[in-house]
Amino acid sequence: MIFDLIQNTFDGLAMGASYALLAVGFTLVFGVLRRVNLSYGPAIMIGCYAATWVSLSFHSNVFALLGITILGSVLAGTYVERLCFAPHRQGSAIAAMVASFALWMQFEEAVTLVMPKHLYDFPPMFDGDPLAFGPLSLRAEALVMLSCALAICFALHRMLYRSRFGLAVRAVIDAPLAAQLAGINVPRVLLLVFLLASGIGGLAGWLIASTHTQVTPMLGMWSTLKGLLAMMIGGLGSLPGAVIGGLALGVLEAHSQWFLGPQARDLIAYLLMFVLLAWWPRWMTTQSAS
Amino acid sequence: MAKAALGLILFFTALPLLAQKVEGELACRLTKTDFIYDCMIRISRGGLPLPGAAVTVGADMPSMPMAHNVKPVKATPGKTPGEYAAKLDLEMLGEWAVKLRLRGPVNDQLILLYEFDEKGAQPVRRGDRLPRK
Amino acid sequence: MSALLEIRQLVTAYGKIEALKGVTLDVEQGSITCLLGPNGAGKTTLMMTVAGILRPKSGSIRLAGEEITGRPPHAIVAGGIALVPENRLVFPNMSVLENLQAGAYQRRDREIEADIGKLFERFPRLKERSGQNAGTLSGGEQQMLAVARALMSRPKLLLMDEPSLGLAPLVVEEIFRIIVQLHQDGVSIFLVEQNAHMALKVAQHFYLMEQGKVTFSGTPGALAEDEVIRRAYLGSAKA
Amino acid sequence: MDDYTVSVLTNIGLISFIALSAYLLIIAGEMSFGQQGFFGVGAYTAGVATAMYGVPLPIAAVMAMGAGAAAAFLVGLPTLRLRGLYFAMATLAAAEMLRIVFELIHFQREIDGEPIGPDGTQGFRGIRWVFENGVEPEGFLAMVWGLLFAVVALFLFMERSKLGATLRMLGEDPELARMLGVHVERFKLGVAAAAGALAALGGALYAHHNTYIEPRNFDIMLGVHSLAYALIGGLGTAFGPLLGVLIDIGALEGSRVFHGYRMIVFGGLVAVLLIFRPRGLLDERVVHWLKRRLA
Repeated sequence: MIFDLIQNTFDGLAMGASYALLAVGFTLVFGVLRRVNLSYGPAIMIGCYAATWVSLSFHSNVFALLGITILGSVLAGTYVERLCFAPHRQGSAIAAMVASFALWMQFEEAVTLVMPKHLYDFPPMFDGDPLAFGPLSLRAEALVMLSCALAICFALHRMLYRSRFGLAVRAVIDAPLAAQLAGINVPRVLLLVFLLASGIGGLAGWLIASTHTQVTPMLGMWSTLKGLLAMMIGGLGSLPGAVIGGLALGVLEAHSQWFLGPQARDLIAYLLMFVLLAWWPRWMTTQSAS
Repeated sequence: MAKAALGLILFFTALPLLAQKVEGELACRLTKTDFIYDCMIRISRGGLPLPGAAVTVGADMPSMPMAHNVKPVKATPGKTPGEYAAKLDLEMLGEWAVKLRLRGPVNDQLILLYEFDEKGAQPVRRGDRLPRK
Repeated sequence: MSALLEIRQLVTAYGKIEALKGVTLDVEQGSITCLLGPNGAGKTTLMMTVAGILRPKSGSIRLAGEEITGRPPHAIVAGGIALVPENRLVFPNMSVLENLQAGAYQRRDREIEADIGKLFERFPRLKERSGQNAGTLSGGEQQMLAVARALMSRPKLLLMDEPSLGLAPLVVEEIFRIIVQLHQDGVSIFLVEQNAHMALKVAQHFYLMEQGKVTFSGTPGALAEDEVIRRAYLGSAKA
Repeated sequence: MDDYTVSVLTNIGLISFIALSAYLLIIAGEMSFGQQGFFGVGAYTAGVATAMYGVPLPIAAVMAMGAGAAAAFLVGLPTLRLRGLYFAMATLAAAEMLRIVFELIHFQREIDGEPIGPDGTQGFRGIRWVFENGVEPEGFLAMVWGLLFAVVALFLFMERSKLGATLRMLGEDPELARMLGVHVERFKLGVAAAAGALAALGGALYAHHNTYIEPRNFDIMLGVHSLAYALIGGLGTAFGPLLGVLIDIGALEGSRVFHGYRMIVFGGLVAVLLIFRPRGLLDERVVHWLKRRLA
């Protein structure tokens, strides 16, 4: 029983590491633009599908696919930014959200047109058994993912507080009009932030695909929903919060799945999101991106 | 009078038949063209083949009802009674809710959930919603 | 010799409503030029248009003979115009030092640190608070920070939109002292001001704007002599 | 009319209910990403009523509307004070919860030796009231469109009334509405409940048109489509959402010109229209112009 609990926690942390990575990218966009990008996951899916296509056609190395995945996600992200976020910079946040959903539909259909199978194999990151700790086991991929999430969180923090670009990003978050008047090219900063987030998303997508050794069109919706949930649990707009939120979501899901089943797992996750939004809105909305 | 009696008798003998469940089954094969399937439909009532029905076959995507449907086609009776043949032109692989509209001996509609892949179609078995694990 | 800033027939509209209906004016090199006018006359719209935040519908803006109409704001800052906006608009969650660094965002030279040092000499109170978040400063300090931030871009022309708005009289006097100092250092200044009494003491040229049009142009002397203006802007103006 | 035309027209009618439901909330100033949940509540309620307890469809539809209104009321209670994005995300979470609840419901009765009723992810088969009562597809189509016209007429009537003016004021400037003495919270709850009932009515009809429903029918796809219909069709009149549905299902899906590419075309159309016509094709200005023309 106690081993089950610990093993579940391990599994949860492993899953949570991917949620954390997804949430970091999501949070970066939300924190800076105050916009929800529903196409975040589908753009990652485009990256993963591009890599899968390359892998099927050229049998390339799994680590070479990392570059393809990131490139694909960034290109798809650029398309999303140009069509959904740049035009609505001054306009409604909801319009951007709906537009990003419209592109989600495009991505999903485009992917199934080119690669119609429901499931494709993705090469694994490592061959071999999970690491064993007595009766417990943990997959090495989970450790890689967790360290990536922490490293990216740390690097982003450094970037925000130590670099010229970071200064510009914080200025844009703080007072967009003043940032323009200070000579900061705000549209460019926003685009770069968006692309950075897409790149992080691509890395997350590659890690997830090579851990689960498969890609499906569901990956898009899954990434968006999990990233969104983890971001909210972490307090909407805080980078360390996103990592903690992702891990918390993973552990919560692992335990609720074990005790109550897969449906209850999703139900509890959404319930948490609903409760957080409905009853602590002030806490949720006052956090800044730091 | 006799006609009415006959009608009544027919009506009551037909009742148990009407109450019997109509069932459908699908066997599909992907043709050379993408997403076009040759399908054989078997329809039975109370376990017995049901010939002579006018069958129209359509399909819906479960996660986008109403908006994503396939133009229905009329099925033609096959060689064996209760068998009907139709060509389905789907838009993509994956799960479809095949809709059989029956007229003639029965007026009914059957929904069959099938997963279409690059060979043919299998009935959907539902488990966990997410493809992982 | 053409003026530093030349604005010709400038029209800016919000949807169908024209806020500027063909504004023409000049700001001479090395001058303090002041724009007066009632609320809603389009003064802030003019400033925002020159700074590139608003796009004009027609007309032209030239800086030192170079056409800058329709350029994005960051390019205008790079070209040498800095705006100190209405209500100050500092970066409230960034430190005073970071505010200044942000002001130098366009620059790539090595003198940024030195410039910050000079500004701290000019505004000793900002130096004392250099690590503090700008949002915690008083109104006057924020105004100084906004001016200092604008100066960090080394502008040829400083635009100031109502720098005295909402400040205590003593602070207003200090702000105007700074304006005079900057002018003596060779910065050209284009000032929007409601406080005509203070402006009369510092500016060399005046424009009056009403309902999106320039209705008066002249020296302080001519302004003081104009009966209508005197009644409207000096007679009841608060000191 | 051939079968296909009838089925496309029926679908257009059915989906218009949920598009109108999204529209009603948008003009009151709220974008819900969760109307599909209430559509589902309506479908399940009416399906259980007719297929398991032999309730006639008209009564079942009224029950569905009640259930939809109650669900929307309960969801609205804690969420309606949230602003824009947060309301959108909260309603999305609520609808996903409802969908998972449908997955968890296993509630069946033996009818004629067959278990009938919702069976979790296996769906709910045999909602056959329409067939058992000999309603032909054309008849059902007339029923759907008759109800739809009644709803649209109600909308048009409301928009001319004081209620409509209050509604639009609420959408544009809730603070002004509050100052003019409108009970903003109470009013919005009422609007949310009405929108829930409307979506549920659509769901009830959909369940009987299709004879089969399953939780996945009511996922986020349906909800965002309904929003998109209202947004591209236009927020100036209740005909707007109908136009949106007509463009997508009538022109893009029905014509089959974009067979296999429809989502790409429709997705692009929505994104581009949101840039150039943020309040849709039939926005307030066009409607005003049309009214002057017709008058």
